[in-house]
Order: sequence, then C-alpha cells, then structure tokens
Amino acid sequence: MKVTILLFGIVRDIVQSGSISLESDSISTVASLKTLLFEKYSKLKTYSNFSIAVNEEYVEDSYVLKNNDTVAIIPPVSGG
Amino acid sequence: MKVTILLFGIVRDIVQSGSISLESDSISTVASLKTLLFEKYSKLKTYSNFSIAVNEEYVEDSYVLKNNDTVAIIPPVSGG
Amino acid sequence: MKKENISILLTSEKLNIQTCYDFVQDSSCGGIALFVGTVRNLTKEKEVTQLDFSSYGPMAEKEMQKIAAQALEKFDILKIAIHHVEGELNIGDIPVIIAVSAPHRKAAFAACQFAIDTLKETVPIWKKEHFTDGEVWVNSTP
Amino acid sequence: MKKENISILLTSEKLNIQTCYDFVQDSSCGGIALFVGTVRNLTKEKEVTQLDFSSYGPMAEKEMQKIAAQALEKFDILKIAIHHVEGELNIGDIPVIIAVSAPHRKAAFAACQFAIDTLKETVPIWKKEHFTDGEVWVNSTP
Repeated sequence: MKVTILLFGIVRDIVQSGSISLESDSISTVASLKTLLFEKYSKLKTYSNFSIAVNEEYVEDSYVLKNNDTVAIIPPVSGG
Repeated sequence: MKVTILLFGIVRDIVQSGSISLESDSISTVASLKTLLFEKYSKLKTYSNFSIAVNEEYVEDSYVLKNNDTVAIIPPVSGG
Repeated sequence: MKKENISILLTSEKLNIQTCYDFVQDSSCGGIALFVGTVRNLTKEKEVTQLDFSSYGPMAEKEMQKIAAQALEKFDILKIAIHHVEGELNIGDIPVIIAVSAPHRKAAFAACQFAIDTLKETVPIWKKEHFTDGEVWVNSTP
Repeated sequence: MKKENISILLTSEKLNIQTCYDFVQDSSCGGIALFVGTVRNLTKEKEVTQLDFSSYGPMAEKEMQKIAAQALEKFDILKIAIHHVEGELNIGDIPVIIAVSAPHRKAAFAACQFAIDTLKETVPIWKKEHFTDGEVWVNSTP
C-alpha cells in the first residue's frame, strides 16, 4: 500500500520536508504507519505528540488506511 | 428646604414635565420627599417602581437631603 | 486603574466599531472582545419601527465610567471602551458598543459581559419603542 | 443549520472587522459578540518580533466550517463568521476574527467563546514566533 504523508509545523522542521511518500506491505492501520514512520524517521520519536488526519479528517490509531490515502501529521495546533 | 426634581422616561410622560421644583419644610429624607411627591402628583402612585438619585448618584430612601439638592426619579433603565 | 485606559462616550452621532477597537488595541494584549448592540425588528412579536433613547446625560456618563473602573479592577484587562447613543435609531442601528482588551481572552470576554450586563441595570438611559400601533417605554410596565 | 449563515475565510490578506460584522448583522438580532485576536509583543517575557502562521489549508477550512456548524446547533444564534490569517504577521496585526449574531446577547457571547476555544484546539494552523534570538513553534515543546 502507498500513502502520501503531509508534514506541518515543528514536524516539518524535524523531518525537513513537507511531504513524504511511503510504500509498504506492512501499512494497515494508522498505528502501523506510525511504527513504520518512527523506524524510517527516528528524529520523529523526539516529537511523538501529534495527531493524525486522513483525507483531511482527524482519525484514531485504529483507523484502517486505504491505498493512496493522504495522511497528515498534525502537531499541537496554535492558531488563533 | 427646596429641591429640584428631574423626571425621565415613563415618569416624565406620567407627570408631563421634565423637571419640577418642590419647596417644603416637611422634606428631610428621600422617603419624606417621596411621600410629598405622591401627595402632589397622585398619578405617580400608578408607577412607584423607581429609584432615586441625588446629585447624579443613586441613594437609598434613608438618604438625608440638603437644600438645593438635585433629585432625579429613575424609572427602570433600558439602555444597551 | 488609570483613567487613560477608559473611553466613555454618550453621543447622538453614529457609533463606530473601529473607533472602539482602535482605543483598546495595544501591543501587550492578545485578545479583544467586543459587544455590539443592534436594534431588533421584533419585540414579543410586535414590529418595532423606530427607537428613541433618552438619558440623564451627566449621571449616565458617571455610571458608565464606574462600570469601566469596576471592570478594570475585577478583571485582568488592559483597556475598555463603553460607547452609547442617545436620540432616534432605526432597525439595524447600533445603540451600544463595548470593547475590552486583555492579555488573555477569557478576561476580555468576562469583562465585556460584565460591562453590558451592568450597563443594562444601572445606567440611566431609557428606550422607547415605537410600533405601528403605539409606543412603549421598555422595562416600564407599571 | 443553513450554510448561508456561515462565513469561513482563511487568507493571506489583512482581516477586516467590519466585513465580519456586516456578514453577521441582521435585523432580527439584538446583539453581536466579536473576538479579535491580536499579536502580542510578549510571550513569557520574551519579545516577539514577528509571527508566521502556516496551515493545512483545506483541512483548516473544513474544521472551521465544523466549528461554525456546531455553534449554530449548540447555541441560539443567527450567523457566525470565522476568519483566520496565514502568513507573516507583525505585532498588533489580527490573526483571527470571530463574529456571532444572536437574538439575545448571552448566546452570542457563549458561541463566540466556544468558537475561539475550539479553533485553538482543533484547527490545523501553526504559529511560529520569532524572537530577537531565535524562533519557536508555539505549543510544541517536545
């Protein structure tokens, strides 16, 4: 399965990229994607306090991803 | 003792005047002034639900008036 | 409590939101809460055609000043403006504007609500509503 | 809940208070509550020289729309505007405006507070504060 991952705020600075593409058979739920991300981008472990949105909606770790989903890593927001 | 009495809102309409002057030896407290007013302007009895201000400050019925005080009859306010 | 942090206005001119905002705005504040009263076209199902606000002017200004001073004492706010109109207003016109600036928004909201609530209780201003079939002093059912 | 009672804006242009006021104003409403965020010059005693707001644009607009829809459901209000800026701001600039009209003021205040509180929790917008000696993503101490 392939997903696009959008990065924002402090997480974008940590990974030094606004968007990454991940393709792996081990992706199923959001939780499994997180595990994969922490493996590939170990710097992310220093900042694991983020939420996940899929296709522009907040989801839980148990959410089951589909091929070509757009996943966003949402660090604590600070608008307003 | 002589006092000037300012009338506003519905009370002004009832008495049909914006200001009246009262001179009497029986004026001492605000309460005594009210009694006098109800005698002279019996229509006021139909609308006794008002507050009193003396020299632009709210006062209680026990407030002791001085000569030449400016008394205002303040019906329920409705600003805003 | 500093007097220069208070703007009180009782006027027969049109009120201006930007004027109130500009008065309270300050580089040390993070939020500004405003309340803008507007003339409604319906009070208890009757159509209001026009409103008249009359006041005991000097005392009204004193009471508005007191409310502002109390708000500055009670809440952690920076500046407050309380502007009120007298005279004739039409539907949609603005009888009152209250603006409050504060380092944090919670205090700004609380002070703004306190100010409008208290104004409606203590400031000697009276509203007469005109209907197609008569007129009434608001709050004054004898 | 009618969509025409909601105005959502995420823009790199300057926000305008009168625009928000004009959108929510209606002859059936008696009061309008507004919240205007402003850029403070001090966060924990450090001088902020500039701010950057970045957003996940499409999702931010959806979340702002959700907040507005929830406010219209939860409170007896008429219209709501939620406008937010993205890009660079200086001290005194306005990152956010929320305006709410209602027949009665209590609901307008409650909905306005609900909207700004929720916006600060859920809408994917991030603020980077620049100081004379560095910069920091607000709320993001790892």
